[in-house]
Amino acid sequence: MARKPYAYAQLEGVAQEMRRANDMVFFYEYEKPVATSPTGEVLDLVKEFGPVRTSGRGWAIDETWLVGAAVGVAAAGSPALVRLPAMTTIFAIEYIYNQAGKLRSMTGGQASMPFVLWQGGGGRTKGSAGQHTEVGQEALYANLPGVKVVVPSNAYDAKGLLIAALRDPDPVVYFDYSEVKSGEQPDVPDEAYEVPLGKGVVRQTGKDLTLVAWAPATVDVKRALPELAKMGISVEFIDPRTLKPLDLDLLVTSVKKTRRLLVVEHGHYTNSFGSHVIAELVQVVPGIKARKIAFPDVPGPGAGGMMSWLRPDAPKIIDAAQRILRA
Amino acid sequence: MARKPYAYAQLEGVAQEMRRANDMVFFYEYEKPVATSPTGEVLDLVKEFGPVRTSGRGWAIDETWLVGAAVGVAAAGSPALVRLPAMTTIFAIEYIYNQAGKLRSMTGGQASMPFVLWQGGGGRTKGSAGQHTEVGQEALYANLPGVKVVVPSNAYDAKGLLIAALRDPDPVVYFDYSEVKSGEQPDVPDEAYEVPLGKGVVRQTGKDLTLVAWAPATVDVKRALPELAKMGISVEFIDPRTLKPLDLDLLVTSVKKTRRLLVVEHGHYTNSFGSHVIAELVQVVPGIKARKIAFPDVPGPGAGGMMSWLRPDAPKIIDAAQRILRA
Amino acid sequence: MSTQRIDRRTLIGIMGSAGASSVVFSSCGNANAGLTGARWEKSISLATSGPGGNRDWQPGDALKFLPPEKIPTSGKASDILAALTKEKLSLIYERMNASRKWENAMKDLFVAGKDGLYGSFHTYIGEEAIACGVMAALNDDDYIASTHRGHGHLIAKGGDLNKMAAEIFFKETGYNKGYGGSMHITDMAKGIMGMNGIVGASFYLAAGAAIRAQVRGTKQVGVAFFGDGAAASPYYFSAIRSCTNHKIPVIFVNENNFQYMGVPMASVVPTKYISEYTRGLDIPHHLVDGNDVAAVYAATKEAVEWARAGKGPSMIEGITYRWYDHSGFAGGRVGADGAMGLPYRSDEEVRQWMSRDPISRYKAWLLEKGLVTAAELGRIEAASQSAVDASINFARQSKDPDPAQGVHNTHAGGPVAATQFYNRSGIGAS
Amino acid sequence: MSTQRIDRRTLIGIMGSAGASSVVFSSCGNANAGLTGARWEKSISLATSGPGGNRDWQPGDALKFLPPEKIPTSGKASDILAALTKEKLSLIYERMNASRKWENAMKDLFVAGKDGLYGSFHTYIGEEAIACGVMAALNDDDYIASTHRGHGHLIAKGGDLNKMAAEIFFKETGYNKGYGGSMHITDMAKGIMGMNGIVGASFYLAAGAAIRAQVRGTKQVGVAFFGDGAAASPYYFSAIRSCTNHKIPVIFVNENNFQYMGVPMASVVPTKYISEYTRGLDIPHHLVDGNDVAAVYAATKEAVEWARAGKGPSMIEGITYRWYDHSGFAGGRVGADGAMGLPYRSDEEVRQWMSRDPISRYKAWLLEKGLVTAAELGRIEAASQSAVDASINFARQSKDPDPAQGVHNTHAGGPVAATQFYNRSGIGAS
Ligand SMILES: Cc1ncc(C[n+]2csc(CCOP(=O)(O)OP(=O)(O)O)c2C)c(N)n1
Ligand SMILES: Cc1ncc(C[n+]2csc(CCOP(=O)(O)OP(=O)(O)O)c2C)c(N)n1
Ligand SMILES: [Mg+2]
Ligand SMILES: [Mg+2]
Repeated sequence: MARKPYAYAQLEGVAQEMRRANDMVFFYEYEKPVATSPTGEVLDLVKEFGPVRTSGRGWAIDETWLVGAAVGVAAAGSPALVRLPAMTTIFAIEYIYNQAGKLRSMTGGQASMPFVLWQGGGGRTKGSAGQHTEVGQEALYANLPGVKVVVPSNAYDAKGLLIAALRDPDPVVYFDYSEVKSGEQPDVPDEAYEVPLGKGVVRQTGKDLTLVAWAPATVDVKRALPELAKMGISVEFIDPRTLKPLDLDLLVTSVKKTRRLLVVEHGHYTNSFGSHVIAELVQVVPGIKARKIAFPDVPGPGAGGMMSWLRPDAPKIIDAAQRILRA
Repeated sequence: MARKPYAYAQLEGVAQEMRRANDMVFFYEYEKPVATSPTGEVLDLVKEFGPVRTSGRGWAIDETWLVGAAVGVAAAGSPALVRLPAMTTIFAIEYIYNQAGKLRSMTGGQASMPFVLWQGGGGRTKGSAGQHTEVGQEALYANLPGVKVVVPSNAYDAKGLLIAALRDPDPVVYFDYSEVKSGEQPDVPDEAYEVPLGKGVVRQTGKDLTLVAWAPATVDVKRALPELAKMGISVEFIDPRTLKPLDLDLLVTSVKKTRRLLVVEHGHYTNSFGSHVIAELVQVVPGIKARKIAFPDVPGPGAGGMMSWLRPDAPKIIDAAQRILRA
Repeated sequence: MSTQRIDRRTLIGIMGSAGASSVVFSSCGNANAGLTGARWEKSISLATSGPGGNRDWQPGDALKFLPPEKIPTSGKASDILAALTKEKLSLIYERMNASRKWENAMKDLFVAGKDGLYGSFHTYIGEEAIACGVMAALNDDDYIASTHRGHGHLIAKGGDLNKMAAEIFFKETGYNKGYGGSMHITDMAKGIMGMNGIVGASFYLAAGAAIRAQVRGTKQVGVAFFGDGAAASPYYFSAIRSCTNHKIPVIFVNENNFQYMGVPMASVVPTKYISEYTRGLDIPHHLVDGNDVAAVYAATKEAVEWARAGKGPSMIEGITYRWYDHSGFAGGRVGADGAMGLPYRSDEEVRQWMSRDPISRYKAWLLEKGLVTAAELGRIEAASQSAVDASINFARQSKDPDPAQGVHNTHAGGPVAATQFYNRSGIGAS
Repeated sequence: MSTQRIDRRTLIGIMGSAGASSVVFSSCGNANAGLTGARWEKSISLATSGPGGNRDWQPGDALKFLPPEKIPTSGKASDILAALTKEKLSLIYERMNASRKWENAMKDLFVAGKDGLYGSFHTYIGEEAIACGVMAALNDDDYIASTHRGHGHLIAKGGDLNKMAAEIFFKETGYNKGYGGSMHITDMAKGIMGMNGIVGASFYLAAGAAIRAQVRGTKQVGVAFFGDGAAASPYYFSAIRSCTNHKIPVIFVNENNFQYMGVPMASVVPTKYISEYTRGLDIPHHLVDGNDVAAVYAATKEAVEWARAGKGPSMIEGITYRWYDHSGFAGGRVGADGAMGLPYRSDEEVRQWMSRDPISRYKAWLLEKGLVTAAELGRIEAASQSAVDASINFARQSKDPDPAQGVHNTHAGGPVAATQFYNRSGIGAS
């Protein structure tokens, strides 16, 4: 158990699974799987597993191929992981929709699909604009039948969910947002472990308000929580970690207690996954007050001033929490 | 004003716009734009507008090209319509996401995007299975910034929304589900007219329950309504027609009256657009009872028995309405 | 090198008179080899008048691409096929027959309309030489990824007729337990990665399976079948380029039947042949008479050896023709062959192509070469018919799947929630 | 025809000594023309040792593809360029200089760090001959679709340095009002459809604009720029195949700089050159020295004539090199040229390529041919520098956009809801 860099924790998990399943492949475009631990150990997956099981120097800029070939490997029976860079392209979604998610059903259960898409996510950061700032594609993938979606927000979950996803016989889309990688991180065990798919976690208990956020929005929520505590607002903060299947029981228990729900997210407002969280909860626990604040339905602009104004950040979360209590 | 076949009504609208805008293009894969009115008039768009503005005999099976080229036409300044067959492929979504929806914003307003994707939709019908039975992709497109989504459910709206979409300078995805084309249809004016984007319609007024459905689910709702009336349940049935931008005012007015909301849809349950409808309404009108019944998170199976059991059809709607009133 | 510009008919005439192999074009090796066939004794430079690029294509034009009436009984391809054992040659004949008779039987059932069959059905009839020629060159554990028009691929690889028929009837005993129907029949245990409803899906599935073989060092190959229409899929060039770069053992088998749905290949393909798309890639290309099982077999055998030797992919284009409409049976009749009266092609064209029936041609070749006797072939035909009849009985007598299975088999771990109902566990419990 | 197998250096040597055009390869016409250059007097069959397919590529190997130190002053390309007016030749020089100096100035600002600049910045420095050669052959109303590395394309097509600089500063006076930044600069009024953050986006944008020109009968052409890496985009083959089939007037200009990010082109491209991907399509292919503005101009001129004549697309591949890192300025210094110490290439390689600077080569050519005097060139250089300096002042003095503009300019009709706030109109009013 040690403090280790986020990237190292992730690759450690991948390496452990590749050792366990010696037919597992790991494809990527150009982000070579190399990381160094604080004690100087170098994890070099190309060196350890060779260019056939990895992508060696990198593969061509063709996300449809990378994903499609990995889906083919998985359909033939071996675990396949593919990492796409954080360019928020969705070239791959057609194949995941129409093949990865459906093959088991269409074949009457014959096809297994131990496939994981490790999707780098954009971030609501200044300077990149448009295509490079996208967050919230989990809303798209979660709607696809047969597809599971996980959204780790710290190094411990990042390793454990990656391992759980790799061991799962169904296709899993694993979102990897860079904003969650800095800041304080929990300890990460050296050995392989699973953070079970479909299990959320209560990050802070409270009784006035259930606050739900995942992936990059957790960064803003964490900034808001101390302020809210000072204001005497008792917040229960839940990170679902897996969006599909969603840990409804955990969420229901919380809102039954607090009767108030605030979802914060960086995805685009209309039909973002937060809408589904609200819809699920109000169906089970009618009468609660529920609200969502999210990035508007605009591509992220380049200028820093516009971007910070658009971000549902700590001050806006604090304001929303106060208002929902008053409402 | 005349009864005219659904397909004729649509092509009439397209032809009228192509006459108005003599630089408008209409691309398709193989469904040639030809239709006959009941009085025997033949509308043949290839003949009238020539193979350069249409696709002539048809274009190759390459949905990325069809959509991409049309987006290019629109970015350069001319209206462009592209019709994709009902195979529920989403090859095109990457370009719509990252180009059509974003170019105006990324260029600071320089790029216009008079682009319309006429997307044939699958249907929850027996015998096709998997990829050919998909419904509900509107959930995916609605989440994309800059993109509008319309879902006509009768011939009048089909023509009027198509014209409105073609006149709109923003990208619009127009869903064309075959299940809504049979059965009784309203009269369709001969002249060009718009059904304004963003305006829903109350199909039946009532006071006990607001029932929201669009596109194929309206077929089942229409079957259920007479039964519900017989049971003395007064249903207000709203067809939003446009999902993005959503006609929130119309919906709010209704649920403020009925305090009960039932959304019925053929899309896959998790994060279907119905979730967003519920989430929007409970935020504005807290305390209502809200429920959604939808096709489960499974690809449509081939066998007729399984398919009808999965379909949120009239008996299931009636049962749901009764229960929500009792709840 | 001087360039020959001849149309395909003349070309085949020349070949026939020269006793040539039916493999009309094959290029391999470095880019400078150009279009000459470096690998086949009798290969001929690519005819300039292939079907593509003729924007003025008219119904009937497919007549220009008719193969000769007989499979050549001499030449390299013929010799290679003739080198197989009698058992193997008989098996090829058996599967060609089973494929034809099974689809014919299904056609009759659909057209007669008494069994209440539903769903789409894309017949492979007329194209059997490609599936059977390819499969004869594969091992049982090699992978294939099929298309929407894939019954013939399945049967050629040893698919179970009973389970196939039951799947057409959407019965629980079907290959896909009634979930799939015609367009998705799959037999993972036999390396059949399934038919597929998305045009172009086969490329990556076959490539992935082939990569897995590289990882496991098994020497298996992957075969991706695809139509002339599917060559336009953005996945196609991507897959073949990547397989070339990484020497992935995949064979791309194009079934060029001149049309996708009612659209002539000529109007959507700018090159004369599909195989020209990838001519710049340094891999073997084989352009063959797709109604000649010897030509297909010989080309595939070479491609398989190439792949197993670690040299990467090959591309095979077979020119063929489908006797029926794109899907379903418009223009077809019970007990009669071929669909007539279709608007986008001439009946004469259909009839002429039917006279180049790959099965009759193979039969004539076997008899002429004296490899199998007429009596033995007759026994094979009868046995195939019985197996087909039995498969229909099996299908009829099987049970429909339980409707509630609808929420099963999407995930490995159990059913998903039955969200079509108001009442279901986990929701609305309050 | 006999095949010459020579590496590119030898080839260029031969060409130089033969006084050849810098256009080293051009093929056009029917498929059988193979790789011989049917259209250029001095064309030479494709060298077999292009950069692609060398899986054992090592840093430094790009030295093997160095062009000669001087642009040939004789030969077809040289003659074609020399036929331009002095004004036009001066304008090319002016824009090459403006492009270089403007990016150099931005580099210095980023590296110095005093202006608080942020965001990505992909320099075009070293590749200017391609943008300026292409643009010299276009009319003002032709369309171009650019890449992430497109400042040079904009400046070559007459982009406004002030608005460009202001956009780098994310000011409201910028081309994109601060929404876009470096990677999205666009000038629709000048036919510049914009830089783009998605690799491969240019193909369809240029094609769509060209289709629009066909519809309107304007004879405009569309140019799609793309890198060696972008040739792997599934959009690439799709676009060029479709343009070929429908004779759409697009010119596909590949800027082959041997690498995408840190990945050598050699390891991801199975062919020797990018232009081989589409060799099977019956369109003109021009493989040129991308640091030779004459070669690029001559090839583009031919391609433009071809397109305007209704014959469809052409493909141009220019071999070039970027002096800086993929994005940003690792290894770069204020006031010094080139990025040194990058892990994936050798400094020697960078230095040698810098010695083939396209601007100095063009200057030498102009002087040697006596087309423009040294004094005139000096005035142009000084004027370019002033314009660049002025653009930075303009940017510094401009205002930031109002943050609340964030919800504007996504739709034509007005802002979208500010959903990041709890309180907003239309929601939660109760
Ligand atoms: C991506 C995609 N686009 C369109 C379709 C509709 N479709 C089904 S089969 C077919 C024609 C395929 O033609 P070809 O590849 O030549 O095969 P053939 O039917 O001739 O055997 C089309 C367009 C589809 N299934 N998938
Ligand atoms: C579809 C897509 N995949 C990946 C990226 C990340 N990316 C940005 S630029 C680039 C390299 C492009 O290389 P090349 O086309 O050779 O152009 P160069 O940078 O060499 O000019 C990559 C991979 C992207 N922007 N878009
Ligand atoms: Mg075909
Ligand atoms: Mg490059």
